[in-house]
Amino acid sequence: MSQLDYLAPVTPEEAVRALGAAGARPMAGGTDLLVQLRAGRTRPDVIVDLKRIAGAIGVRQEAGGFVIGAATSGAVLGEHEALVKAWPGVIEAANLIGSTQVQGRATLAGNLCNASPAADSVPAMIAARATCVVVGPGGRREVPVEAICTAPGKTSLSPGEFVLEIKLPPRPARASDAYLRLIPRTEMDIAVAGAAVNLVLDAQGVITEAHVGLGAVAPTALLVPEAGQALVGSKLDEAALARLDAAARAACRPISDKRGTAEYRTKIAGVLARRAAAIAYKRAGGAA
Amino acid sequence: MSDVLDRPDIGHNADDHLKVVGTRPIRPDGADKVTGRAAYGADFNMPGQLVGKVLRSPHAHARIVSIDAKKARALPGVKAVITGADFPNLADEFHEGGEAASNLRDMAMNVIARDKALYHGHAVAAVAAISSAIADEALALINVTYEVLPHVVEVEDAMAEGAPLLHPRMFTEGLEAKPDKPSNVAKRNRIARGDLDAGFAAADVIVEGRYTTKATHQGYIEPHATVASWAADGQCNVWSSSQGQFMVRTYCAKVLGKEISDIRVTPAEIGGGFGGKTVIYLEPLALALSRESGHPVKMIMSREEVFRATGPTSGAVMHVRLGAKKDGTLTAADVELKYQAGAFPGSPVGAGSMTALACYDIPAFRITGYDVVTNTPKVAAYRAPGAPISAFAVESAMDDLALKLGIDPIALREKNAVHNGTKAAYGPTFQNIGYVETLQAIRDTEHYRTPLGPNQGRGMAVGFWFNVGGESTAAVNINEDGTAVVVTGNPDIGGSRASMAMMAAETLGIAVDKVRPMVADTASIGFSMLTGGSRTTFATGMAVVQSAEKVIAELKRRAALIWDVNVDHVMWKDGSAWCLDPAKADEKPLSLEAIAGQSARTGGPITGQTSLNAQGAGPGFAVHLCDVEIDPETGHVTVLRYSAAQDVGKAIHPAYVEGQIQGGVAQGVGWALNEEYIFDRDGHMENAGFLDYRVPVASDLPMIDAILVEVANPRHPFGAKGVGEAPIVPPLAAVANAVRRATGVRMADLPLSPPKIRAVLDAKGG
Amino acid sequence: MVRVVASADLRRFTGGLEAFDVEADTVRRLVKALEARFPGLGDYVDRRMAIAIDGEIHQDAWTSPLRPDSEVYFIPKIGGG
Amino acid sequence: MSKTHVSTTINGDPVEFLADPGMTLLDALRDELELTGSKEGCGSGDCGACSVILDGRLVCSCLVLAPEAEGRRVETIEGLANGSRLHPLQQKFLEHAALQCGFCTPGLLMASKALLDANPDPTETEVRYWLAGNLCRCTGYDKIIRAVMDAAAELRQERV
Repeated sequence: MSQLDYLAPVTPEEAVRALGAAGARPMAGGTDLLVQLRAGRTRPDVIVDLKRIAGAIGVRQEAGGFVIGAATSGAVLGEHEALVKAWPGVIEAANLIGSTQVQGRATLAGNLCNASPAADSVPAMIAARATCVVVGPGGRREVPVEAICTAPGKTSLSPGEFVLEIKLPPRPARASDAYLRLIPRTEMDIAVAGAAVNLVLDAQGVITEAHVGLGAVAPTALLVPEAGQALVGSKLDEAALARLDAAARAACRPISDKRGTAEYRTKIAGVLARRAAAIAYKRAGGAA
Repeated sequence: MSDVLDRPDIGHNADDHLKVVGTRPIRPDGADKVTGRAAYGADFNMPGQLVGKVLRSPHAHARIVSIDAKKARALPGVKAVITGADFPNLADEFHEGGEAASNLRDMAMNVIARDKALYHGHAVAAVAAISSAIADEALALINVTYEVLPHVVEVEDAMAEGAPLLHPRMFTEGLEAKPDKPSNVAKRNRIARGDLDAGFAAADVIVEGRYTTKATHQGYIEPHATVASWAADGQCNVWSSSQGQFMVRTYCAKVLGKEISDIRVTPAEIGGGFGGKTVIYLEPLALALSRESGHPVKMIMSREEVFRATGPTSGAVMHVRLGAKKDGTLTAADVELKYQAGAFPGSPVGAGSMTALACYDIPAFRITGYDVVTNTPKVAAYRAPGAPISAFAVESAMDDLALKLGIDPIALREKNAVHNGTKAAYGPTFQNIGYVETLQAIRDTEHYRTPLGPNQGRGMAVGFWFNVGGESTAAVNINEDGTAVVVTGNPDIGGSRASMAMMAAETLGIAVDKVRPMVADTASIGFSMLTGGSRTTFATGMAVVQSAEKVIAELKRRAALIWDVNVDHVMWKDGSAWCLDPAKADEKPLSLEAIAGQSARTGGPITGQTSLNAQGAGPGFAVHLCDVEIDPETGHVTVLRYSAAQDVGKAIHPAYVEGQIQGGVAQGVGWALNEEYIFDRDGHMENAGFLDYRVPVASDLPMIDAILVEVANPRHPFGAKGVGEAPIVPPLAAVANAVRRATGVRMADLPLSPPKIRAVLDAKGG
Repeated sequence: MVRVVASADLRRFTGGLEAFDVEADTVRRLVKALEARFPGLGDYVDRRMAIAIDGEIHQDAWTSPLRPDSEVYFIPKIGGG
Repeated sequence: MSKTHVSTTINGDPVEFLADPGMTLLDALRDELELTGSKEGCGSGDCGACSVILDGRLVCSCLVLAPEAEGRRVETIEGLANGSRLHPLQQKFLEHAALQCGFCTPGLLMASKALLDANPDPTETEVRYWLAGNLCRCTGYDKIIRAVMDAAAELRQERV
């Protein structure tokens, strides 16, 4: 019988110590961990609840960007007006995770560290060029979001390390983002494919910077520089969209499984990238 | 006793007189259900109870070589471990619960495997322990040695030459010549009439198709749960959530080799069944664990267990060929149905066959059905068992015929519709049916005339279900203050307490809130068949009305005694006795309350009980209309609008009748679009949870317009027909036909999930 | 005489005969008469089949009356969800 | 495996109980506190039958560890009515026949309450998406949506 223990540290240092124990697992919202626990897919000895760490729940504005505590739920994010205005794509992605009930618990950090290839918020964070503040026995480091997941269910975090904060960079004028996913129902499903597009426009509506993240089309969420590049210099005309579609599809390395075939996922990644780009462009003030 | 059957003035077409029936009162069990007080299967506990858990086969097909439970038994806190060896071996005994005749021997072996595990999830052993954690640990300590056998999941693979055999001594029934080799085909049935070749030869057009559906689950939100106690004297008490406490009692007695009088079953509130709780899974295991441990045992299935080990309905492969004249008149139909039965015989292919052409008057047809065992969970009844599957095939073909002939799909159905006096394809002659009226109701909707936008399509389909009657008992007891208690033996799944109270109130002539309905345990009311087949409002309702009529006869006798007049001079009207004796013209009417208050002096308590075997349930016809919009780039289907008309005879409580229709539509839409059992190469279900077994959520559906057509059933006191089954029959085809019209492509393989639709659109475009 | 129509499944008992007349005024007497004329048939329909009398389905209904001109048809028993 | 002592507030009342560290809030409510109105339909957050409100947020109690409730406020179906007076949502569910088997009803009521607390005037679409995490297999949702919209209207009226 596993001797499961529950700890709720109140400082990052305490959390690091607690996570140093063998078989310790951090818990943010718990919406993935508790399902795995019940299904017997994970058998931790200690659950380290991050929610009581000071600052773990909440959003603060810092150096023109946003710092999001690891245990901040999607519902809290969705209520933060400045954050929603600056990063509507990241927040809509976060708010697509599960039901209203799950929104009351699920976090960006948890969604990331669960390391599902289909995590909705991860492509959006990648496209947003978000970073993670990782703390652990070796101290504190800041890494790009796309450096966390290495394979389905696997992360680059060392034993004892956890994500304390997620940082979204400062936002210039005429910039916005969008995230779209395809699911068979209208809610409650895991993405068959997902695409996030983050754009910066100049005063004429020409795209000067573009980042594209794709989900559920590879072992980890992808940053697709070629897809972003396909848009830069354009006003999102048909030709640019076609290039984006092709570049997105070219980056896909999906599997076929119960949720969709590799062929379908690839096609849909292109479709969603195009549609997300159109939404982001409009949000950034570009003429549709 | 015919003298007491004194029916008050509540004639069949006397709607004007009805004060209660046809209204929408708040259900009598409502307050408990909105405050969390209603006790469902898992909400009951007994002192000293243990936790029971099941060890399930990790293989789709395997011989059980040995089971070593020594370590599990030795674990502190473990009180019992049982295997198939702890149950008697039963001989074949057919229990005709319905079209899917169950062999009690098969049922016993489905409850717990004996020499072979026949599907992934098949119960192999069970433990009782003092905690859930210890029970889990004990399961892990049971060492089962399996000899893994080749398995087969798909119906046509199971029929193929050389397929792994589930039951080596099973020979196909129903063939002209007795087969010389065993087979996975348990039975072939055939319904035929007329000269098929001549019928097709006379046709101007022929449409043909191959259609497939996947296994789908009833998807009730409440997992199976039970508490069972086997006392030292052998007396057993079972508390469980099921569609019939008497069914549970009968089957537990058989599986355990007990006398029925030793078992008392108390029905919990049931959190949905849809046919899936018409059989037993946990109850005999809990009883055996209680017998072995000497403690009460509580067992609750996880959602995963519900998917892996309880009845879905069949997946199927079907062929349909229809011939028609240019004007749309059908000349011939050839229908072949192959249904997955799961691990034991008993797919609903018989009902699928009988309903397949029930809406059509065709001079020549042949319907051939195959009941095929596969290494998947044994199917259980699911709402109009078998009918939605065959209707999907036939109604898809009918839509193709309408398109090919350029005929309006409703007009095509009307042209070939069955009427009163038509000999149904399944044999009998229809009487008092409301099919054409139901077609007209849909044609008359604003929905049918509303123009569609781009990428949208409108589909229609029809459906049929027999409805049944059967054995029911009901008692009406008058309280000393003139209020009444109605006692029945049928669990209330969808509001039947309300309809029972309403029918009693209407008959007695009192307000419905003066009637308290209750569902009794097996020791407190006479036998009643389970709640299913849309029989309860019809059959149990008939027993309630007859009991109320007996009460009225008694009330009249009491009034006659009070007035000292001949009982022939007493009339019952509006809840009171009226004195008709001209010599006593001054006597004021005596209310039920007044008579009840005198009951001690006039002969004691006033009660009426009726046990009957109701015959003459009127069949139900449903006509559905569905609009969808396709996203051509993703293949995603949105159901925009849905109208469902049905002949319900007479709606006792119209809101719950509408609710039955709306719920059936939702289940059918889920079946059409996203629900399916997905098996991996090892025969394991890959999507055994509500995340990937995708039942419709609130945002997936529009409002569902339920249209009640009332063509009275003269065999029921108020004209009611069963309503619960028919509404799940048309939606599969209605959705598929809408998709066909939106895309221009016939999709014949359910579910119509986005990847399939996109692939079809790509193939069409390319 | 009651007109009995045998479905394809039952013709193995009747030697292929599809329709025939039987003297009976209740289902119970019909079952007995069928068994007497085609051994096995009465027992089979009694256990396994429902009886449609003039279009109305009766199950386990020995007492159901038959009129002299009734049409009788056997179908598998119906259950439901 | 020592049990954790948990002090929390449930439906306004202070409550203490002992929990195994891996025990969910749902199990604690049902098994330790005999509040069986919250139901388990899946145990994985996919059906919503166990919905409760935790510190003002709608959550699945099967996805909350019991020790997490320490110092928090939990609202369950048992506290929705005001004494013997039903909450307008409960009353409208009854009037609209928005339940059949009733098993999903406690969760749907708690989810609906959280919705109307946050948004007193939701559109049909907003109600449908908010309630997408509450599966109902009996009703096809039609009457549930109508009941929630009607209750919202009544609550708005009461506030005026």
